[in-house]
Amino acid sequence: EQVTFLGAGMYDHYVPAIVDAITSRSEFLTPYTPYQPEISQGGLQVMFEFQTAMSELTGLPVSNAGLYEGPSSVASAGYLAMGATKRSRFVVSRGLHPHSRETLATYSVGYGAEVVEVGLDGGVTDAAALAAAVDGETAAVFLQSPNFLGAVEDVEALGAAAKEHGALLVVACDPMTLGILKPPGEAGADIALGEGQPLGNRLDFGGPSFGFFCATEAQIRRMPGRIAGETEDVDGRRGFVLALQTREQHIRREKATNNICTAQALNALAAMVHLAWLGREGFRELGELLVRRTAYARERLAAVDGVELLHDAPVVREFAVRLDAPVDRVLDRVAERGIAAGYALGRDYEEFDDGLLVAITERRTPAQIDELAEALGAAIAAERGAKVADNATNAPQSTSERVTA
Amino acid sequence: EQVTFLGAGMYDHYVPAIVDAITSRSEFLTPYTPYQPEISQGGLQVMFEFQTAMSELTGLPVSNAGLYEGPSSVASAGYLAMGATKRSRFVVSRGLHPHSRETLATYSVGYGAEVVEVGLDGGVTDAAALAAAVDGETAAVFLQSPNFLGAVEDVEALGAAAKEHGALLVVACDPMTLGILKPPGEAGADIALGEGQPLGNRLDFGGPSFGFFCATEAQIRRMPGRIAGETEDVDGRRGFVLALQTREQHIRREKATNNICTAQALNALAAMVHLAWLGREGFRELGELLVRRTAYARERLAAVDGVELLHDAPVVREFAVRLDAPVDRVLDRVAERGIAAGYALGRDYEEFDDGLLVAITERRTPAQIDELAEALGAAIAAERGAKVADNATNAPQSTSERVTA
Amino acid sequence: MTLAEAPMQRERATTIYEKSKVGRRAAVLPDAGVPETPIEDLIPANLLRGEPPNLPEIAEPEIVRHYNRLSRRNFDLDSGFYPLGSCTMKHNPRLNERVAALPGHARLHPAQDPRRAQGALELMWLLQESLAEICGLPSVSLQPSAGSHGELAGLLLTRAYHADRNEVRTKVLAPDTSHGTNPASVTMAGYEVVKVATNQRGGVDMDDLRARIAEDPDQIACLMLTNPNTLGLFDENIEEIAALIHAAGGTLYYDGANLNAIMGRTRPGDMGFDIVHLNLHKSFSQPHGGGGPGAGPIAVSERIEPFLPRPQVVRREGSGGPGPGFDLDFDRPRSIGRLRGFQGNFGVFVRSYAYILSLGSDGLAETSETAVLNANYLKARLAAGRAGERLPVAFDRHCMHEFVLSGRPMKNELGLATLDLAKRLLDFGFHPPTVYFPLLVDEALMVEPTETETKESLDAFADAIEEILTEAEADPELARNAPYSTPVRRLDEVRATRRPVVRQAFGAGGGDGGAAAETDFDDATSPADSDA
Amino acid sequence: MTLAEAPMQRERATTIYEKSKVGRRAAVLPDAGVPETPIEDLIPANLLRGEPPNLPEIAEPEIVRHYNRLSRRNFDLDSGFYPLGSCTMKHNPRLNERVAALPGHARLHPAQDPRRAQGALELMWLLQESLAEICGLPSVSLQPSAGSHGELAGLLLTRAYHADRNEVRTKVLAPDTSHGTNPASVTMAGYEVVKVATNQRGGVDMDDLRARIAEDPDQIACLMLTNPNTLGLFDENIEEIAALIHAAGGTLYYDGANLNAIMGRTRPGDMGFDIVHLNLHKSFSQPHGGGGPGAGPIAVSERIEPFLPRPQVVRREGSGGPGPGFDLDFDRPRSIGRLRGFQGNFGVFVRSYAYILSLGSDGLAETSETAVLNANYLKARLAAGRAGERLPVAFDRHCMHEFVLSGRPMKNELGLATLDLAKRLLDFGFHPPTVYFPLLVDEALMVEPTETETKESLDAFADAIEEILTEAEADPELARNAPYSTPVRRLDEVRATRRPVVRQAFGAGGGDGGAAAETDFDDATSPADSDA
Ligand SMILES: Cc1ncc(COP(=O)(O)O)c(C=O)c1O
Ligand SMILES: Cc1ncc(COP(=O)(O)O)c(C=O)c1O
Repeated sequence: EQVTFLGAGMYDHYVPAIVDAITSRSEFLTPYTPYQPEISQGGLQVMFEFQTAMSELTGLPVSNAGLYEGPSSVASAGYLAMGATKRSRFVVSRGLHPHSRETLATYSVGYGAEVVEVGLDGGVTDAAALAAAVDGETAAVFLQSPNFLGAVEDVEALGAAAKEHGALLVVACDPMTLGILKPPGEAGADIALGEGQPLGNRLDFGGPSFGFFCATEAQIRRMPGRIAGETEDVDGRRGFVLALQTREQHIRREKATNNICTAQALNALAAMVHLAWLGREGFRELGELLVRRTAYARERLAAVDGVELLHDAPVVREFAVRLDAPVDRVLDRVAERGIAAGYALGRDYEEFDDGLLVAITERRTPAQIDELAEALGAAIAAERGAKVADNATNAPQSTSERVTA
Repeated sequence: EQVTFLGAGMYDHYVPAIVDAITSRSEFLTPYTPYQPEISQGGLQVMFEFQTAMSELTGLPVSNAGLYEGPSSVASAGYLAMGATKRSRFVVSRGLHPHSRETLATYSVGYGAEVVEVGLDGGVTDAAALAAAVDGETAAVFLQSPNFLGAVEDVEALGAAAKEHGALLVVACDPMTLGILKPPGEAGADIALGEGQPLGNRLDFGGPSFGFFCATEAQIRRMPGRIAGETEDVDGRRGFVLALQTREQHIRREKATNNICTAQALNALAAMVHLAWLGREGFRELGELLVRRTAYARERLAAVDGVELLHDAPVVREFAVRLDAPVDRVLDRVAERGIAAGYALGRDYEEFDDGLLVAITERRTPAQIDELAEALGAAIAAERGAKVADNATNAPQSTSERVTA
Repeated sequence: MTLAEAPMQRERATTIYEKSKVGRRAAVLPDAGVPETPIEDLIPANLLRGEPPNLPEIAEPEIVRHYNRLSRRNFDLDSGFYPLGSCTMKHNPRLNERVAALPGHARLHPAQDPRRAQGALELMWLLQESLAEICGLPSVSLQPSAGSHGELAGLLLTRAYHADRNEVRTKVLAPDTSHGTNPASVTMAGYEVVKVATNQRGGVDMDDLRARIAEDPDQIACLMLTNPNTLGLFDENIEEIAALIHAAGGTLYYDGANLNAIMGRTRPGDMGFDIVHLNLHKSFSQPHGGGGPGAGPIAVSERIEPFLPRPQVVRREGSGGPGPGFDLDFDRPRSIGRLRGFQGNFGVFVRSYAYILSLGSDGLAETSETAVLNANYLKARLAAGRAGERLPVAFDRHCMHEFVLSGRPMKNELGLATLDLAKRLLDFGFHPPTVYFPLLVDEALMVEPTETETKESLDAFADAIEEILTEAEADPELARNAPYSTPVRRLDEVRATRRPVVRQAFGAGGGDGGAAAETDFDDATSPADSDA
Repeated sequence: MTLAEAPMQRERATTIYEKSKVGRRAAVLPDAGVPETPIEDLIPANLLRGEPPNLPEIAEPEIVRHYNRLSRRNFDLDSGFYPLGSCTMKHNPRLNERVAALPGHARLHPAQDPRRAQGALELMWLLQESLAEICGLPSVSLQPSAGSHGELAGLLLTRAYHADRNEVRTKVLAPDTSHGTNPASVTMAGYEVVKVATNQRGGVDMDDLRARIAEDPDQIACLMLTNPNTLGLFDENIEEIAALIHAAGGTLYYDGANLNAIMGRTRPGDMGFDIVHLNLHKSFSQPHGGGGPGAGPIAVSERIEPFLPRPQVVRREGSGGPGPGFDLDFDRPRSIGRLRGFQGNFGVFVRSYAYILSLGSDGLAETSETAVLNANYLKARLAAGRAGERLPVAFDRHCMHEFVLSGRPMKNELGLATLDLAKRLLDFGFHPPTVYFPLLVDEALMVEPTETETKESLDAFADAIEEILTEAEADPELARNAPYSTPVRRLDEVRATRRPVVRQAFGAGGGDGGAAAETDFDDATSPADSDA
């Protein structure tokens, strides 16, 4: 099996065996949405516990029970913001995941919003440009922290512009970093959301995972997706039900706050079990472990001849470097050693076509990191050699024939 | 993964996914012996259903809920026979699995029985020798069908001697063959038992699996192991309990009919689920498939230069051949092609040191069988060549350095 | 403790947070194995978190017990009959779980170089081909995450298609029987919904349809149809409907939630549909998971193909390696773009493709035939008994895979609401049908047995309905106060909407659990209403 | 149907045979792909079966439902507290299940050439080394399948050891507190049991021991001891006991079922034991599986080693390959031979070794310390309450990992038998302790909490006992008729022994279900008695 330093939103974490043991139980695996609460208390209580966990992570009081995945959650936040502000202009940081930006754009064509992008400076969102871009027509400002380049954004500072103009501040985040980073809610976010895969879910070539979506009290009746609520039964017993169904398509139809029906309940359960397994202390410790191993990896790679940091902003678990050799060819060479060195930033950022995004998890040992550094160094050296040869005889490199993704 | 033709008592069958799905449920995986029937009806009913299935397979009215595995079940049958007949002499066919014969011998030293072995003739038990060996002191006659060489024994005919002298007839059998072969009970066996692994259990390098043990009504109070029985509760509801506990060590202590306590309940459940999955028709069809593919394989191999049948007695799913080249070396050569050609009979039968035992399951396709034939032919030819070379220059073959098992 | 009280009723709901104790834990993490630099030296303090989040503090044994116990407070498909109309609660073969869990699938990173993900891409391509064949349409995108996501995709495709022809259309037609996600998707896609009436036979009212079109032909962007529709009835005029919509220049959208009725027997493409979504978690046996995951692939006609989402899985002849290669094609200039991250719910694709392979094309046809047979058998069983009078079928025709009953007579004559019947069914060990949907049927009960149920299950269900109606004739209170045997009994859903408590309160910091101000619409509709 | 009736009580037991219908099936087999020769042409008709066995005819959905429903009729360790004395019902880490299922383990054929099974053999060798270290003895055989199998092995080893010295000894000493398997194994090994009395402190009565030995010193083959014994008490005279037995020329056998009390704190080898069996399904977390599988490896002293069963897993330096190799050693001339087929319950070895690796030696010591602490805490909790008078501890000393209460006062004063208390505990959601064992304690209750239980579980259990005793003071009938909330209530166990029905009857051929004649001993002891 390949040793992977690929991240870009989905990460190769260790998932404890109890996650499978619990999610594979028929009682969780085979029922549908808990429309009949009397016989669905298990699933409903899991939703309630999950909502509590996500609310704790993000520092926002209201969480739903999960959406499809990250990028479509961003698009749903846009729809909510339009309803909440009666405005239709989005200001989006270029640090937001490219898939999120593209999905938001796709949806915007439908519900009729305009998307304005703000660039990066030194790896983080250009604060001045952002402030300039936000105006009285702006429905929401979209940030991501850590952003796609792994850089931790100063959400609080950047968010000021949004507050000033009455726009909602939407922050996409990596849940695994929230044991370390200030919760978006504390930094002024109105909505915090993101891709849930790092919590208890397999890579599965990209899905199924889930999206989490948290907001302020003010938005509770505009939330997308299922929400479990605590209540009592006729005998006064504590119980849980689907709350605020009056937001939903099956009740409100064309007036619903979102069109989602089947979501990702089982994946949210996996996340809850993983979080319970990590626990309050373990979750923070894992965050610290990621920060330290990532700092180590960043240093090791920066020391490699032909590798330099793409930015030196603070990072938690992922960072970007520039390679002094064609990234695709270097990736190919390193892959021959059973290592996926990372994500080629050129896929999404023409300005970073020499960029490589490297992700660290607790499964990536210091020894593997050392091997990556060594392999990268060797590959770059080899490519430089090949280049020289190239220029001599203009023979095309077979390794350059690659199916681009 | 290697394509294996190894059998010798444990077979590489396809186990349906529902077996794992059911046996991995905590409610089956984590409780202990059902001493408290009110909260153990699940496990007790499974035992009852399992007993019914084994009783149906063997054609004997009484089955227990399972013992450790095959050979120790044979030894337990010996202990039962001594108690039932007040005699202490066992007559054992050499066709009985070598592990069973050795285990019976080990136990016999303890409970003080004498073991007399009867040889094979043409692959099956020497009827005359058997008849001669059985006498008025004989507690039990032990046969296996299909025997270790894969040959189907005429249990009825061989058993006559036992009947005549009032000895118990104990027949070890492969449960997977009982959709095809006459049930031991119908052939006069007093006890039918065997290794349960082929039913729903992994190979697991030899365990855990389970042993099944069925007998006539007459022996019900001498049975070893747990037995579930049907009864009623105070409200007249149908229920199940551990029946005949008065045979057992926890009640009878030194007078118990056996010392077994923890057995292999979960493995018996796996067998029951597998049998339910196969079903009445599927179980017979699988037997027919085994008979036909085995007949095909036997023919293909017999046609290979340097291979001849070790016996031509009827077989169900395993057969024996002789190789005109050192078996171990041939196995090594074939193994290099990712095939385990079978079991070297020389391990247990000096008289068959050129013998190879080949097992077929539904997972062994005709194509794999053809490849085996081809590989065996090539390996034998190569060895003959090597031998010639050998004799010329007395160079030792590195392939002959093998850790013997 | 009353003797009678069922153990689960005795056991009051306790959350995992309430079970946690300071200092307990399950996870033991590896050492970082690198310098223990203070975090503050690596990340500025103002960006750091103060207190860790209040996650549970609990060890593995209690985690396992907690969730195992919770699981027993669920009724699931493997517990019994689950005729939840429109949801196709068919058996989930465990083989599919096994193949989906193979490391080559489960551990494959979504950003893996396609040249090193050929197996996964080939599976996706083969699934696309199979679904295209099943739908009778040339092209498929697997990207949408569920049915409603597919609907949105279909509407965005419609918009792109018209825009490409420099047309701007604003209206989407949908029958009054349509599923809630249809109108919700229409609004989300920036269109206006125009309701079309249902005729006496439960199909689209053709006159009304013509009228709606006539009002403003060149504003008609699309007609969204479910066929068989949510009444379980196949629309006899489908070809004429298609002709009318196409003549008006609109697209015809097929809500495939009911595909289980027609697989291998007829194809949306042959009926004239331009865009189809399928629910892999319904027709193709992906387990429902308590509300997902699912997947909602879309199949489209040639004229829609250019606008499909990016990336598309494609097969390229001789791309370097031996034989054809599979790849992700991003180079689609007219595409509507992405609908989500990466390539879709791949794990669901594996299960669904395994399901298709297990059945083969004959098996799929047999699946639909049996689903329809089961529905008609149960419909007939019910018509014969008391249900015949108290719970008449809403539209008395042969149904497809499901049928809809009306509880109106039961309500008028016995004072029993459909909800009461549903709750009483819980005591008999059945999951109730979908209730109060479709909206045009008064006190509706929507029953979908699926092909994987035995005659015994269907009979037992019919017998239970009969018994409930019988006991109600004697004493309607019995059902009105049901259920009795469930862990909790009727729950106060209005309160959960009026004053929602949506998270655990932790006293300090935890807030009051998110009680929110009431709003005008909070009980516009009784929360008791629920549907698929 | 009474409203109160718990759903599981309403659901009457129905076997899978009763659910089957002719022609139904789950399995679809591949074609043989070879000539369809009639079976009669391949096997003589007189050796063939007539009718196929009456196996169920049922499809996968109903198989899954059947066994899922049955599973819910079990109380399991993951449902709640399971203080079944002597059985060490500790949490079963799910990680162990995952590693045991790895294909390299699960799909390895037992007859595989050892050179191609090096991983499995190395794991077995490492486990042998670990267990040897834990026991303080040089050699280990993993072959025995469970504890009682290990006991038999130990006695056969003793016989071989003496035979090797041309001694014939006939008697095996065992305390009256010994577990039933001990005397049963003794008889099976051809020895005679000699009971040794228990003293006031719950240990071996030294005078009685001396007397028994004195009777016939050179007939003493072995003393079987559990230490801590089944009273949960550590024998203070263990060294003197060892000396006496060794002086008499006997072997000292350690029943390791209670190892969970001493791991990493003291070692049987250091106490002078010659032979030890361990129960991997107790101390080393192999799930109990409803009654197995388990494994009962034995550790032995140098003088016993030559007689160990065949084959032994050995490590050979430089056997061809690079580094040491692992092999199965059959060349053991003085071995007692095989006790079973192949190499033992390998799957259990994988789980147990994973458990040992997860804990490490410190973790194992902590395990035993916590097990002992939990037992003493619960013992103290109970002594404080009503149990203090009604259910006094049988021997009032600090206990090890378990302790034994006597229900005698409860019976005399409240008319409540230990069995009644046990049944009432079921209504409170607890598995009862082991009852009526050890035999020398009147109305015994044997309580083993294990280290994986929380203080809350222990407190809840103590509270339940208090509540039951309180309610019994008011109305003893309550407990005498318990349980009330279980799927079935008190079952007629005597009938199940007097007229056993041990299989499903199928009318024709199926026989009457195996009713058997009564025998003299069928209720020599009340079947209500049960133990670990
Ligand atoms: C008729 C119909 N259309 C659409 C949907 C929405 O599908 P999904 O829940 O997969 O979003 C459903 C499912 O509930 C449905 O029944
Ligand atoms: C003290 C004691 N000895 C021996 C045994 C027998 O062990 P096993 O059940 O593994 O055969 C047990 C288990 O019940 C026991 O508790």
